[in-house]
Order: sequence, then C-alpha cells, then structure tokens
Amino acid sequence: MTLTSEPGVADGAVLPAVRAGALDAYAIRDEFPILSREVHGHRVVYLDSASTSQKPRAVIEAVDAFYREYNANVHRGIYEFGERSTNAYERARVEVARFINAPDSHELIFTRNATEAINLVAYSWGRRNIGRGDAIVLTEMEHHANLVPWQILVQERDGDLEFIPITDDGLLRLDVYEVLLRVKPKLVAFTHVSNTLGTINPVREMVDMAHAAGALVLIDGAQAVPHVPVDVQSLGADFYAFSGHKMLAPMGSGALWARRELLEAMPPFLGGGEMIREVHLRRSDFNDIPWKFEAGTPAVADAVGLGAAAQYLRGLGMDHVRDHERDLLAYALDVLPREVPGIELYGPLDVDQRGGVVPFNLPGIHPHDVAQVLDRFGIAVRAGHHCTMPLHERLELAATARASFNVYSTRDDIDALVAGLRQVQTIFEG
Amino acid sequence: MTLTSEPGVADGAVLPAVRAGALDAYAIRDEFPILSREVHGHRVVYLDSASTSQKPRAVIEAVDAFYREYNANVHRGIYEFGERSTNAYERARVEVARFINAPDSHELIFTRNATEAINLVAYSWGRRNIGRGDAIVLTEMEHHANLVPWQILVQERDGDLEFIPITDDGLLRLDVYEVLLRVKPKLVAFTHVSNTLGTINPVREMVDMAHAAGALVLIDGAQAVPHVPVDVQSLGADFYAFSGHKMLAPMGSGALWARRELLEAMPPFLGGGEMIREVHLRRSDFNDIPWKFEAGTPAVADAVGLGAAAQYLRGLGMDHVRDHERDLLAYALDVLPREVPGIELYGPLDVDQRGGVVPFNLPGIHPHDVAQVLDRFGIAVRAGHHCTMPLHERLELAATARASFNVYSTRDDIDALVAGLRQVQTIFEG
Amino acid sequence: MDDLYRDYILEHYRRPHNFGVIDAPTATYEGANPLCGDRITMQLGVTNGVVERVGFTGRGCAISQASASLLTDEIKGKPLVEVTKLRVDDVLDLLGIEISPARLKCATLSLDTVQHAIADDPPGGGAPNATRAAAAETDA
Amino acid sequence: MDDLYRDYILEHYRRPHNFGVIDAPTATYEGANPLCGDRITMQLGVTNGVVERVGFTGRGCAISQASASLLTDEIKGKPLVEVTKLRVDDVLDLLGIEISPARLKCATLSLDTVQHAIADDPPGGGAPNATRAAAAETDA
Ligand SMILES: Cc1ncc(COP(=O)(O)O)c(C=O)c1O
Ligand SMILES: Cc1ncc(COP(=O)(O)O)c(C=O)c1O
Repeated sequence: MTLTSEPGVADGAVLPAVRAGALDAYAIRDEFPILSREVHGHRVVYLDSASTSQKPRAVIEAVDAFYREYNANVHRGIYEFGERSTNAYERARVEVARFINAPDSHELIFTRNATEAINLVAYSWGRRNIGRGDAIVLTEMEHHANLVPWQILVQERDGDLEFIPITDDGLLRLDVYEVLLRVKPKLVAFTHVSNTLGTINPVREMVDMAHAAGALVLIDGAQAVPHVPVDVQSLGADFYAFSGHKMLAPMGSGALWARRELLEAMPPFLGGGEMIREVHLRRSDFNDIPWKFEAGTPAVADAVGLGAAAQYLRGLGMDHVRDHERDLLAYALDVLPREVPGIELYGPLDVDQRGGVVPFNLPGIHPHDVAQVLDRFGIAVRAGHHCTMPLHERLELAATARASFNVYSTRDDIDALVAGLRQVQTIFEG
Repeated sequence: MTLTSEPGVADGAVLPAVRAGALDAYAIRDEFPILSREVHGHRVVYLDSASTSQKPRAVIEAVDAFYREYNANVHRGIYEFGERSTNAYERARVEVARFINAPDSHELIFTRNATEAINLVAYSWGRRNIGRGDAIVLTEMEHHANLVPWQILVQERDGDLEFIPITDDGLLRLDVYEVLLRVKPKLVAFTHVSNTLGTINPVREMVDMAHAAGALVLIDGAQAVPHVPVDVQSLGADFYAFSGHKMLAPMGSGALWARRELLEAMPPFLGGGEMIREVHLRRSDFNDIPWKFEAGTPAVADAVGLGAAAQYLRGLGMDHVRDHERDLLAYALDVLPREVPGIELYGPLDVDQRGGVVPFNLPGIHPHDVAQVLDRFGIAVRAGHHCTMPLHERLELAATARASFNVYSTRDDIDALVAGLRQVQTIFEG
Repeated sequence: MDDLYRDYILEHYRRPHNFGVIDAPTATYEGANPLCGDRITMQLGVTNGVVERVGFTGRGCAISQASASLLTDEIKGKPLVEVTKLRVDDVLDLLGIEISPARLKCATLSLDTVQHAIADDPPGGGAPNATRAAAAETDA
Repeated sequence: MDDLYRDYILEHYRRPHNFGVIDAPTATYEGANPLCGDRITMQLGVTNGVVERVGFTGRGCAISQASASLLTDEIKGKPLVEVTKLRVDDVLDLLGIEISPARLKCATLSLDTVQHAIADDPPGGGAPNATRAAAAETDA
C-alpha cells in the first residue's frame, strides 16, 4: 500500500523548539494556541497535563484539515476522499506504531483511550484465558483503568487478584512481587509511570520476572508514552496500552499494542462492520488484525491527530522531552519545600525514577480549596484522588493536589505555582 | 447544574438555509467547507452520506474551539478550562437527548459510534439476560453492527437468533414476525431505516408487537436520526443506538439511549475512571447513569461536536430535512430509469416508506468499476456490500452501487450522477 | 478577591458551629463524597418532632465545612418536617456564594447527610446507627 | 481520460483470455474477495512441474477480470516454481496501470487464487478440489 503524505511535521525536521539539544519550552508554548489565552486576567499556567495534555497547532490543524479537505469513511469508498482518508488513517497507524517501536504496525489497534485498550484485553484475552482460581497480579498504585476491568473479570470468572505493595516513597516492593509470582499468575498488569506519584517502574526487570514465572505482561503506558522514550520491544511487553489525548493528540484517541500471535489468537471484542471478513445470518468470519478489533466507523480524525502528535513528539525527540521534564521536576522538588512553608510532597525523591508529577498538600487546607484558589490566578492543578483511590487509601490521604508537566511546561509555571500557593496560605491562614 | 452556553447555533434561530418552510440545499452546501473543493477538476458530488456525512462549519468550529479555547478533561478539574469543558460536554448530552426527545438526558450515553452502542447492550444487558435457548429476533436487512454482536452473544450464551425475512421490494414480512414472536424472544433488534435499501420500517407497530410478546426492543437508528424526526418516546423504544458522524457530527461520536430502569439494572461494560463511585483493591461501587457506562476520558470534542450537529439539525427542522430528502429520492427514482438505460434499482418503490438511499447496478458492469469511473467526475458513491452481506445474499446480489443523500444534497448532484453513469456506460460498452 | 472564600465562609470553616458529637443522638449518619474524600457525620437529637440538638464531625473542604456549619445552625430548633423539605437551593442561599458545578457536591454533602439521617430514622422509632455513603453522583 | 480503464484492460475484461473450465485439472481453487463479492475459480493442468493448461471462471470487476486474463496468459507454459515466486508487484506490472490501495485486492485476487491452488495441490500428488475463500485482508 502506498501511503502518500498528509500535512504534518516533515520527517526528521529539526523544530525551532529544539535548540542545542534541549527543548525550548517557551518556543513550544507558542505552538499551543490555548496557552496564549488569559484566565481570570492571568496567563495560562496549565499544570494538569497528567489528566489530559493541551494540543499543538499541528494536531488541531490535522483534525481541522481532515474535515475540511477529505472527510470520508475509511476502507470503503472507491473515491478520492475515501482513499485519502484511508491513507491518512493507516499512515497514522504506522506513525504511532513507529513511535513506540512496534515491530509491525498491524499490531497497533486504535482505541478511544487507555481505558478502552485495557478493557479490550480484559474482555477478549481475559475471558478466554482467565478461569477459576487463575491469578492476575496488579499493584497498589494502579489507575482505576488498570484495576476495575480486572475486578470485573475475576469476579465473573472466579479468578484472583494479587497486589504488589508499595513503599512509603511510592516504589514497588519487588521482593513481594517475587513472592506473588509463585502463585503462577496468568497475567501481570502494571503502570509504566504512576499518574499520582510519578514513579517510573522498572518495567524490563518486572517483565523478565513475569515471563520467567510464565505470566504475560500488560503495561499501562498512559503516563509513559507522552513523557519518556518507549520501546515496546526492548521493554519486552506483551500488551501495551496508552492514551492519545495525554500525548498532545485529540480527545478520543488511544491505542493498544500487542504481539501479533496474541492478537491473532484472541477472539474479537466489539462486533460489527470492518472487523469481519464474511458475514452470514448465523455465523461470521473475522478480519485480520488490527481491523478485527476495530468494529464500526473509527474516530478517523482523532487517529489522524494522534499520528500528527506522534510525529510532533518524534520531532522534538523523546529524550529531550524526558530531560526537560526531569529538569522541571528537580526544580519543583527543590523550590516548593523551600518557598511554600509546610507543604507536604509525596512520591519518590529520586528524579531519575520519577516522571513530571508532583502531588502535594498544604496542611489544614483541603486540596479542593487549593485548586479553587489557584484557578483565580490562572493556575490549573488537579485535586482529588486522581483515579487512584486504593493508592490514596494506602497512603492514608483523603485527597491530594497534583501539578503535572508536559513539553510546554516551564519554570515560570512552577514559580507561578509557588506564588499561588502562598496566596492560598494567606487566604486560609490570614 | 447551570449550563452556560458554548458557541453554536442560537437556540431556535431560523437559518438562512430554511426558506418558505423548505430547505435551501444550495445555501446549506455553502456551510460545508469540503463541498466547495474540487475533485479531479470537478465540483464535489458527495453521494456517500449513508457511510458518513460531511460536517458543517458549525461542527468543525465547535471542535476547533474546544482545543483552542478550553480543552481539559471533564468531571475532574476545579479550574476554568475543566469547568467549561465539563459544561460543554454535559450540555451536548442535553442537546442530543433533546434531539431524539429522550425524557431524561441522563439516559443518553456517548459512544464512539452506533456499533459501540449496540455492543454495549449486547455485553451489558445481553450477558445478564440472555441464557440457554433464549431467542433474539433480528431481520434479514441488518447492518453487520446489529448482527455480529448478537451472533457473538448467542454463541457464548447458547441462545438463538431468528430473522424476519424481507419481500423482494425490501419490506419486512410482518406476518412472519408475528409468528416469530411466538417463541417469546427476550429481545427484538432491528434497524429503523435500512442503510442499503432505504426501507423505513414501521417501528411503532413492531415495538408494540414485541412488547405484547414480552420482548424488549433495540432500534438501530444509525440511518434514521440524521434523516427523519426521531422521538424515542413515541416510538416506544427500549434501546436506541445511533452514530454521530452520519448526522453531521465528528467521527468518533455516537450514542446509546435507553430507558433509565434498564440502564440502572445493567452491570457496567467498560471499567475504569469516571464510571466508579468508590474503588477499593478488590471491589468497587459504580457511578450513576450515564457515567457508569462512560469509562475513561471521553471523546469530549467529538461529543461537543455532536451537540453542535444536533443543534444545527434542529435549526433546520427534521421535518424539512425529511421532506428535502424525500423530494430528492423521488427525483432520483424518476430520472435514473429514464436517463440511464438498463439501470437496475432496488428497494421499496414508495418514497413514503423510504429514506434517501438509492442502491443500483448497471448490468454487466461491476459496481467497483462504476464507482471508480464516477470518481473521475468528482462523484462519490459507495460500491460493495454496504455491511449488509446477508441482505445481499438474500437479494442474490454480489454487490451494489449506492447513492445516498443528506441535507446538502441537491438535484444537481443527481443530474451529475446521471451524466456520470452514462459516461460509465460509454466507457464499458464503447 | 475570591468570590468563594468570603470572610464569613472562612470563619465558619475555621470555627465551625455545632462541631462535635452530641449525647444520645436519635439519628446518626455518615455521608461521604468519595470523589473528594470528604466525610461528614451528622447527629440529630430529635424530640417531639423537633431538632433540639445537632452536631457534626468529619473533614472536608472549606465549602463543605462551612455549609455544614451554616446548615446545622439553620435546622437547630426546626421541626423535622421542615428540615426534610430543604432543597439544594436553600443550602446555596445559606452559603451566599456562587457554586460551580464542580463544587456542588461539596456544598450539598451536609444536606444529603442530614436527610439520610432522617430517612434512616423511622419517625418516632429507634435510632439505627447508619453509616453508609450518601449518594455522590459525579464530581461534576 | 481514465488511467485505470485503458483500452487493453477493457479488452481483457470484455474478452478475457483463458476463460472457461479445463479438462482434468490437477489443481482447482475458488478465491473470493467477500468485500466486493468477487469470486474466481482457477484451474491448472500441471504436467512435469509445468503449467500446461490454465482456465478461470467467475465474476468480478474489470480490474480483477483483466488481471486474471493477463495472469493466466503469463503463467501458461511456466514452471510451477516460477509461478509460486510471482509477487503482487508482478501482477501490477502485468496490468500496467496504477492501482489505488482500495482496488489492490481486485488486482491480486487472481494471483492469490492461483497460489492457493498450487499450495493445496501436493506436488506430484492428487488434486483436491479446494473451494475456500482466499484470504482477503481488508478492502483498504
Ligand atoms: C496511569 C493511567 N492509566 C490509565 C489512565 C486512563 O486514561 P484514559 O482516561 O485516557 O483512558 C490514566 C489517565 O488518567 C492514567 O494516568
Ligand atoms: C443501519 C446501520 N447501523 C449501524 C451502522 C454502523 O455505524 P457505525 O459505523 O457508525 O458504528 C451503520 C453505518 O454504516 C448503519 O448504516
């Protein structure tokens, strides 16, 4: 199939946003239209990127161009728009697969988000492979998306869940993991990077341990793909799920990657058009992967936007992205305790084991109030349980506030946060 | 909850596109940017709207504005963008619910497309309610989306499928339906309007018959909601599924409506964030409807676009839309046989029982070749089985070509089709 | 400068009225908004259909604490029937600030909890010590 | 004016070469592209490892019929080993027109079917009359 080029970032082009081998976050900021707005008379300080990222012009325009220039259903129409649309959709698949170094782009399934990707595995692989007494090993730090689907599955199939505990610093207890593997779980599923504490888990080591014990491994990469270089082959993963909308791509985009043999052996998940080869009234044959798992009209524009986002990030270089965010993290971990009296910080102290996520509390002030007051200064942070209630229970925290970074985050944002938090303290202590 | 207004069509505003109680399709055409393009040097004659519709400026701009002005995750952030985003998302729900006259907007679940909506019912309601020997009644004219999920379900649960046959004209055999209901099916699922033949089925009558026999009814409204006034209450439906992208809304949008009691009794489908109330390591409580069925980050911009599309169509008036498309259909059914020698047309002859879908064949010329040659003239029609293989088998057709209309379709489009088909004949018979 | 955190709201937050447990409550209920981690326990002492005594304990944000403080002031001495008739808007009036959808649950947790306490307490009957999460819809 | 429908393509479509059944085929296979409803049956008469006779029947679009006509011309008289080595690009070269992704399956159905026929026919062995759908991926 010849894939002609759709508008986007030129292959391998060096963006003005990378200078002397480092990101120029100020230049990048200019590429995100929303960040030049004002909120309550202040510049936008968006520190909720772990929830969803903002989108660069290249992505917004890719979506817009899809609808203005060649909108059509994919894989169907023998006409100009249909061919361009199919081309762009399949080219986005190649782009995204390449971004995580998947060996074969047909192993990449477009989903709405990481949640759907994980549920797809729980329904399709899970219902065929998990039976009475079979165990699945998770961790105490999982996002609900990598917990609830397994709860539903083991409840239905009479299986078991086991949990790798964490240290008070938010690191996984690998010694306990080793013991848990003795129950010979069928699957180990864990997050690559914690959305709440930022912990970067030792994936390769954990995968090797799981494989040695005969388990398959699903990795929730929702907080990894946007922030660190991800190579599913060198990680040794069996299933890798992630969200597009957290990696600068449109809402409604996400993906599941899995090894071909696994996908081919799995029964379909959703039934309908596109995922079939031949349909009769009482039986059907199914299509090849990845289409077997993409029933119905896909979110084509969102997928095309995801391709553009992957291309954009590749242009920046994920090593640069990671360095940039680690620098910000180090700066935040340095300045916050110094400048904000009494602030409590959670998560690993070692910035090499941690992504750009800073959970905190101001003693005596509820995180909702913190977030609400910060909003008055144009500062967006998240307050609540961040979809990790069990982790909050484990840490005996009712809720936390969380600042999280992305490529467009700057030291100015952290300085603004510091100033905002002091205002919060003034209001509540005054 | 106070829902503040996001940009879009003003409530109840009379659009310039409605004049003297009828659509002005030429004025409407101007509101669809893609239709002013050229394809192979010709104006765009887009006649594949049954596959997916084109999008008006109002929808494209609603998506664009979302990303440029207030992109954020929903239901989470206590900050300006998060509140606007949540507002816009929930307001779109109200708008779409109102569009099909749902009694309660919380009964409306956003999905990727009609396919996902139907699968949601098959997984959640189906796995709880269909057991060994339980029957589901479908029809011979179903789209694969309303067939394959039920095949998968009955295979897993050891249930049965029964099919209402069609007449050669493409009308359902209600006499046979009556007999089939004697097996006391648990569910009757059928399409409101056929995507292949255009047949508008007598929904109300069929629902009453099903209810009298104790069955619930799922209606596949993918081809109805964009084209005829739909009132789920007066139809008496239990479940109503449809796609957004066929009704001028973005790709990746769709919805399921169902009666509150049914949704409340159903177990969740996808597990993850947003669909929970409280999560512990080994058990969770689920959220209220509709959020119970919306796990993970939704396709917010697409939903907002769907709201804008519903608003746009409401502005036009669905009665006007229906009249416009019936006029086009009557024109096409009149002019095609007169002007295109030998053309074979399928589907009901009565335009009152039929939507704007015109399947046809030119004898001796494969529909793929028809479509391919038409493309040279900028004309987009669909060729193949239109995701209704069993219907094609029933009609003993390997494939058909299909022209289908939407609000922006005009008599000029049909004239262009006629001229194009004559060119096809010249090339192949020459 | 901030609409929400008026002085009297902060005052109620810092020194809430009716904070603490009461003796021999006739109705007790623990309400929770799992989405923010807020928990509040309401105790009522009802005599002859009138709320004679009321107390609350628990933690939460300024909005939920202030609303509990204001609400308990409001219902003390009121006939039960009137308390059951209180609506969300009444609480918002008591607070006197504009509440965004995202904070609505914070503002209404105390009312939800009071009304659950009353509903669980059969009129004139015993006082089952209910401890169950008050319905929290979504945090939107 | 249309790239695809050159005169020789239309000529092959209208009067395909090697159309019809052959006597005593050593290999027969029915290939289908369910996505367009195209079906083609290929019959080979192989003697001493050489395709001596070949015939096809079935219906399809101009592209698939022309490609079957051209392909059968091409393989007649060729050693089997060479036929098994034919690739998609060879068929596209035979057709000599630019094929869009959407029509690729039409163009390659005949080759797929020939190669399935050969694969199903154990070399030097019997001639099982296979009738199975040739793999059709997606119509993209
Ligand atoms: C670690 C992790 N997993 C899964 C998810 C779910 O992502 P989504 O909402 O895109 O499905 C998130 C997002 O919050 C996350 O942080
Ligand atoms: C009648 C009918 N049902 C269901 C569908 C599936 O729609 P979607 O692809 O949006 O899920 C279609 C679309 O082709 C249709 O025409």
